[in-house]
Amino acid sequence: MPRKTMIDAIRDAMDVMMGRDDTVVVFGEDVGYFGGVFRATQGLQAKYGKSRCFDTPISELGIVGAAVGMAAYGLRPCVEIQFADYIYPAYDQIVSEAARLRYRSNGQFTCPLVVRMPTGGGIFGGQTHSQSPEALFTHVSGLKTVVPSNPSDAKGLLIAAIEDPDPVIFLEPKRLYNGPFDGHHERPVTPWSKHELGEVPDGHYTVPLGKAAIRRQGAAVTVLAYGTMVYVAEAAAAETRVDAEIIDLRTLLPLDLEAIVASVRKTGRCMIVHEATLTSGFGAELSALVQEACFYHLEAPITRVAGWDTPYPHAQEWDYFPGPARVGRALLETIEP
Amino acid sequence: MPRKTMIDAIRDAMDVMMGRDDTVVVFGEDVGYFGGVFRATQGLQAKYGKSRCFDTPISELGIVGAAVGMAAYGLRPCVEIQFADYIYPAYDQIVSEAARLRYRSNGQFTCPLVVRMPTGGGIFGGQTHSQSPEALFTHVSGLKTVVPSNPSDAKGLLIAAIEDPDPVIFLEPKRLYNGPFDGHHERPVTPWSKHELGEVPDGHYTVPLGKAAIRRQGAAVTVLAYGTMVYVAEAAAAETRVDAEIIDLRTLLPLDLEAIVASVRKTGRCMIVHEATLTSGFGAELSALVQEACFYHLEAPITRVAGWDTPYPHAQEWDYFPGPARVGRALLETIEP
Amino acid sequence: MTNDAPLALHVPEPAVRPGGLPDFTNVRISTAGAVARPDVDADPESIRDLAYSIIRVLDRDGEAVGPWAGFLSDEELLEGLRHMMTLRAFDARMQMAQRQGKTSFYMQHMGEEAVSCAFRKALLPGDMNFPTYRQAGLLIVAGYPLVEMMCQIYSNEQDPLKGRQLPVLYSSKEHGFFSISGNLATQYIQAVGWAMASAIKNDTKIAIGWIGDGSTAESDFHAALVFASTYKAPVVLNIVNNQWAISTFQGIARGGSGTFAARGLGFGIPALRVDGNDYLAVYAVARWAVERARRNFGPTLIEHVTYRVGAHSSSDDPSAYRPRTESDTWPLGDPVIRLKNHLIVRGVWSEDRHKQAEAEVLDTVITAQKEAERHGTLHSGGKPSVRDMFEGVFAEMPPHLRRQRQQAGV
Amino acid sequence: MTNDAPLALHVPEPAVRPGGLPDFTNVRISTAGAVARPDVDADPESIRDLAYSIIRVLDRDGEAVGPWAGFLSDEELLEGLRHMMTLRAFDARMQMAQRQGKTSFYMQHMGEEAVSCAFRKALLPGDMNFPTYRQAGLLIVAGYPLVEMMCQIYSNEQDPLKGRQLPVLYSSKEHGFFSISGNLATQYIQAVGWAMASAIKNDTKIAIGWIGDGSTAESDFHAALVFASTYKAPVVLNIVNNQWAISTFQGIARGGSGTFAARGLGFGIPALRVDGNDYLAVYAVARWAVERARRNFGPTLIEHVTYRVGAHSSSDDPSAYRPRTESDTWPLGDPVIRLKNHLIVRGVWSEDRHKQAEAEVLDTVITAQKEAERHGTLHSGGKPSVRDMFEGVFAEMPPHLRRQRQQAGV
Ligand SMILES: Cc1ncc(C[n+]2csc(CCOP(=O)(O)OP(=O)(O)O)c2C)c(N)n1
Ligand SMILES: Cc1ncc(C[n+]2csc(CCOP(=O)(O)OP(=O)(O)O)c2C)c(N)n1
Ligand SMILES: [Mg+2]
Ligand SMILES: [Mg+2]
Repeated sequence: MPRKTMIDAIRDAMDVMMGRDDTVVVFGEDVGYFGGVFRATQGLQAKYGKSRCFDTPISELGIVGAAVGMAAYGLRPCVEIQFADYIYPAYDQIVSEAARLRYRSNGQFTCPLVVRMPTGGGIFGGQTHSQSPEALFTHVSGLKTVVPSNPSDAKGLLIAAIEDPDPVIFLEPKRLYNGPFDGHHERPVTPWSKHELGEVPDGHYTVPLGKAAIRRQGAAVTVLAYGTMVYVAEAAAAETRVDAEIIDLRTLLPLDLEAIVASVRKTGRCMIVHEATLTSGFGAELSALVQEACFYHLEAPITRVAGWDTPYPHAQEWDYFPGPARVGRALLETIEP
Repeated sequence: MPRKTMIDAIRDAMDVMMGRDDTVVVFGEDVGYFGGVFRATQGLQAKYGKSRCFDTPISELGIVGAAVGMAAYGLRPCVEIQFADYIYPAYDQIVSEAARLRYRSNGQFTCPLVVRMPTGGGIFGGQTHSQSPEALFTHVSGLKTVVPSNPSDAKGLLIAAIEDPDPVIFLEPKRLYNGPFDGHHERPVTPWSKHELGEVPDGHYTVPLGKAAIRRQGAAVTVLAYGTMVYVAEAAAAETRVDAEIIDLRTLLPLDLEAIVASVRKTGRCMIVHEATLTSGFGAELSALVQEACFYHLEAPITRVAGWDTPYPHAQEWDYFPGPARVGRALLETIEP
Repeated sequence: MTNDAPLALHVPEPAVRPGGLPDFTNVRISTAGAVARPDVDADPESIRDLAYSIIRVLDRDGEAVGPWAGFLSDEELLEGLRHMMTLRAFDARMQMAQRQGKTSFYMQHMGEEAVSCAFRKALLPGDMNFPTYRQAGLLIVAGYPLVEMMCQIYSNEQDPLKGRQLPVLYSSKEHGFFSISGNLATQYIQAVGWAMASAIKNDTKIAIGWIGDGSTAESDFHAALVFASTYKAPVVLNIVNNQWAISTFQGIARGGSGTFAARGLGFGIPALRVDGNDYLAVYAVARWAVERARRNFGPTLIEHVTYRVGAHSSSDDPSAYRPRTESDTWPLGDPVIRLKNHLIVRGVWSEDRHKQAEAEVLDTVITAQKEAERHGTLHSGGKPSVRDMFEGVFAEMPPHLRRQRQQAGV
Repeated sequence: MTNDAPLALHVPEPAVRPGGLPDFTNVRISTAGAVARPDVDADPESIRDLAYSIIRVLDRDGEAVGPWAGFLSDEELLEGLRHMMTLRAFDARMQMAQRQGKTSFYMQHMGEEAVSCAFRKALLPGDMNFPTYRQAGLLIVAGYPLVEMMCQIYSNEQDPLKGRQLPVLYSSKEHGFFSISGNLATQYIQAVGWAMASAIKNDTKIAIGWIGDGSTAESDFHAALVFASTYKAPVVLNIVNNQWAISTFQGIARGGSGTFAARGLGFGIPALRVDGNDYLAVYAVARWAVERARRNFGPTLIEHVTYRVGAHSSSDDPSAYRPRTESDTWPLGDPVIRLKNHLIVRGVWSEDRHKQAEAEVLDTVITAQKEAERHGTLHSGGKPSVRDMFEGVFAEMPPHLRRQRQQAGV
């Protein structure tokens, strides 16, 4: 099977869908002629024309607001926000409009919209090119939130998101675009061409929203992770030799609670990792849910490892990022509190 | 001591601070001549002049953005957002600007700003006059978030917020403006004039940010609540005769974790109530924290009672609102799971 | 440049406040018939004066004059009159129903009936309005049943929106009426997006955006103008300047510019001001802008100059912030009376027939109200189900919502 | 009106793309000296043509001509030339340092040096700029030490911002330079708020907002214009139109309006366009607008017409989206060369002295660079502490952050 980078897989998903369904349109800042600052839309304008793939003014509100109108008309817009850090100007259109349109109109108008955005740090992008705002979407009723961790999933999840009848927030861990970065920033990252999850089937396929994947079977502790943290957890497990069961959530909402609960009931322990700041991060919801569902199976406190409650700093990037050493320490503590 | 409604207490706080400190300015939609749709700023323009209290264009972004600039200049703006449901257009200015200004300028510029907004449902306000968005602020590093539950606290907390050197989100449960509403919507609410927490000292005093209050001592279970839910919890405890210890958090961030942990270690059980939607609500963070700090003291799962994960409906308001019956049932379950 | 005189903040104020005498002498009003009617593909720069004048058709004597006159037959005008009368009667009854506790909230149109009623006549089936809460005329003219409107207001068992929305936040796709948002202005950019979609699909439908004077300050207004200007979207962008935004007079949102229409000039969007209380003028201007959009010449911005005679909503009492008699002195008069007089002048209507029509219209509205109330009102009778509260958040209910619905026992 | 011809989406395109021949013939440029200089309290309506012309002082022969000439002495101009040369040399060295891996990121000013350097000269101590990332000239002219700028870029142990900010997002309150945000446009409305505060306090200081052509599409731009217009805030609002927003040409943000300055007209804000590559013109226009603000006549919008000669940032390669030689054909020339030629024409400068000055300037920059690098570069040498990461989130560190700092072991 062909191996692709995550960017190529994401582009492939849009390409497949634009080819199959002429209601799919793609736009955003620098997305048209140039093909996006991460090149995710490269070639789409040339292939599908300027009406289907185009540059927009720098207005995230405008991008999402116009997309809501287009979705109400009957199109399936898949828009790009250049960095997740720049989604806030569009937050009202997402929360008050996209998320509630089906509900408030009793299904007369719907909003099949995908908002793609690169998320996470690790590229020395400082406070405004590093954020992981997923918890700001999972709190909003009416939104689905997806975070792929590899090219194969990214394509299948993005196709599922574009086909989904409701708005989907699609967060792309930019540090994974080129390879399964495990937090060892001092080492070069393995390219996707050397990783089996870099194998991306041609053509149309979906990875269903709401289904997690077990990345590593284990008996000692369940690790809940998504995006970049899946590989950091894998590295931490390998380095600490803890027999962790690592679950890649893939979709945060709807959540695959069944898979999580089954695993935690088996291992009796749970650790949650994410890159976003700790307080009110999505890890809090995971912790609460696991505790509610597995209280009598838990042998130790559920632990959370996350970004610190500070803005993402530039110089101290690797002190902020919850890397394998920090995750490994927490893993050991979860085993022996 | 004089008894005041919560609106009067809030107005009093602004009045006291405008009188003491001429850098305090107050503005927002309909806030100037008219005195605000809830009348919280009535009389302030007449007393302090149009430069200190004025109407603004309908632009929440503009209100907060201008306030950030004023705060950087050296003023202490205390602005009103007409309903918390309308804060999203200003979300970028709050998250990317107000919250990070001190940090990113290494203290050269600061943002002593208070953003007041009525929150919560119970007035048949439908989807856009009922929301409780506190978790969207507690996730943001650099913000403090306050939710008063009575006139006496409201005044003291608001003065503390205005004097605070950093941005404070001040959420006012609008259903409490007139009295300690306990969720029994079929009964008239007791006015604050008949409640001891309606006693509001004259002049300047503060209730420190970050300190919770124990509203009811109890041994059977700790209930964590804030805003309107404090009274709903009280009613539920009375009606179920569960000996609950009810903690009114007052400030969500910084959180009085010490008080919470002390109580849960004592009772061995914990229930969390809020009106906001459940998933990724602030209850998730509370549950995670309690579980982390009190794991070995917990005798039963921590429970959460919250608004459902739907938009706040109009007609089904009282089915949505976590009223005393629902809270009471959860209380009993927390005692005997 | 080293001027050390202290600066001072300028805060705009309306001409009068309660206690003062209403005064609209500062409102510059063009003579009926005086404003030219350009070609629909005119260069925006060449017609920039239209953003500063007021297009008017009906003169003081009730005659229709000038280049914007003559687009509607007597039959159409009589129908228009009935639409406005229906809206007014509907408002009166629903306002009263709210006072009687049959619903939680109401917003009326008093004085602004011509704007939505006349505009709607210029549209074709399939065109989509993105309205605010003060354009129910769009529904009435489109033939949406009064009973359904009322059921929405009552949040009863027949409420097409299942009790989920605040009263008057209607939605009817079939009638070209987009779901109203309680958040101001958000729908303005959506209208532009919808229009872009129509252009992308090489369709022939156009979109119509609606916004209040106060709400033009919101960000979505800017996004709408930027996108409409860049992509020449087939959209008509209406600003209903009814002089007030709750307690805030229009000068706070307008600031230093003479008019709201002027906002369009900075975007190269043709901008017209029209007498919003003149049914004929609103229709003529709507027709012009709709044709522009339909022929792919791009967007038009229209400022409808009118006056909010009633309170902002059932929660508001305007006597706290403006003179009680201000509405009486509003120089553009009342849209219903003006159209009535015109029809009388034309000899196709009379005071008697008007009275009779009033009675008929009231009767229709009351009949509808009775019918609606058979299905319940907010606090009594038939209700939407609690199950409905959990439906429709997503197309398919995800597991966590199913669990919650079970917990709720429904 | 029942035109059934299908609609089509209009997507603006630049005149040329890579492979094509650069072509600026569509750029209308006024003759130097041709645009009148109105009084600073002129009625905005009466000077609306200033939003469509270009104010220029230096003519082809290097002479300063017309009503906007004559505001700077030869000494001031010589100093101005040195400022621009310093900025250019600084850029070249830092761009190279980035390529050498001494920092993560850099953004240069090539071609736009006159805008910030000349503007800054019109300000007084205490005035506050709210800059974007392409106005480092404001700091250089204000005398902010090059070493400190470099320490910020290197995120080293002497970085005044403790390593927290991306390179070039400087902050220096003392030098009237507000903390740059990585989020576009947000600071524009803040500038208006700061100016309002100055007016509220009856101060004499003014604020200056800065924004790029592309960023005018953001919501904050609208909020700024609304608030500035309503409260007549003492603020100068600059738009730096350097023709590009990363890969997106200015026509996407500008849409159907002829110029960006035109945006101001809809708000009754005087709007001027100036040759941004003409040091004398920028200064003269800045002085006019600053005086207007200082004398409490309210805001001014200025569009600086210039060209981004370099890449958007160190992460960008413009050859992918515009002809490589486009910058050579930019009709407004190079700001440094134009000022140099003017000074030579005036007989106070020569090619030789210019060469010598170049060497001196480079020397100064290199000396500063050596000094800065003694304190470390991003990946080697002295660093800000990890403790610094936890400081300054709040004035006082709350318990949860203290716990986290302990967990981090610092
Ligand atoms: C985003 C947002 N901010 C504030 C409000 C509260 N609000 C409701 S109506 C209104 C006034 C609107 O005035 P205008 O746009 O002139 O419309 P009008 O009511 O006059 O028709 C305000 C401030 C809101 N609904 N949404
Ligand atoms: C809110 C936001 N959206 C997007 C970006 C990404 N971005 C950074 S610079 C830039 C282009 C800005 O162009 P312009 O305003 O013309 O300024 P210039 O770079 O030309 O000086 C973009 C899109 C951002 N930083 N912030
Ligand atoms: Mg209005
Ligand atoms: Mg630019």
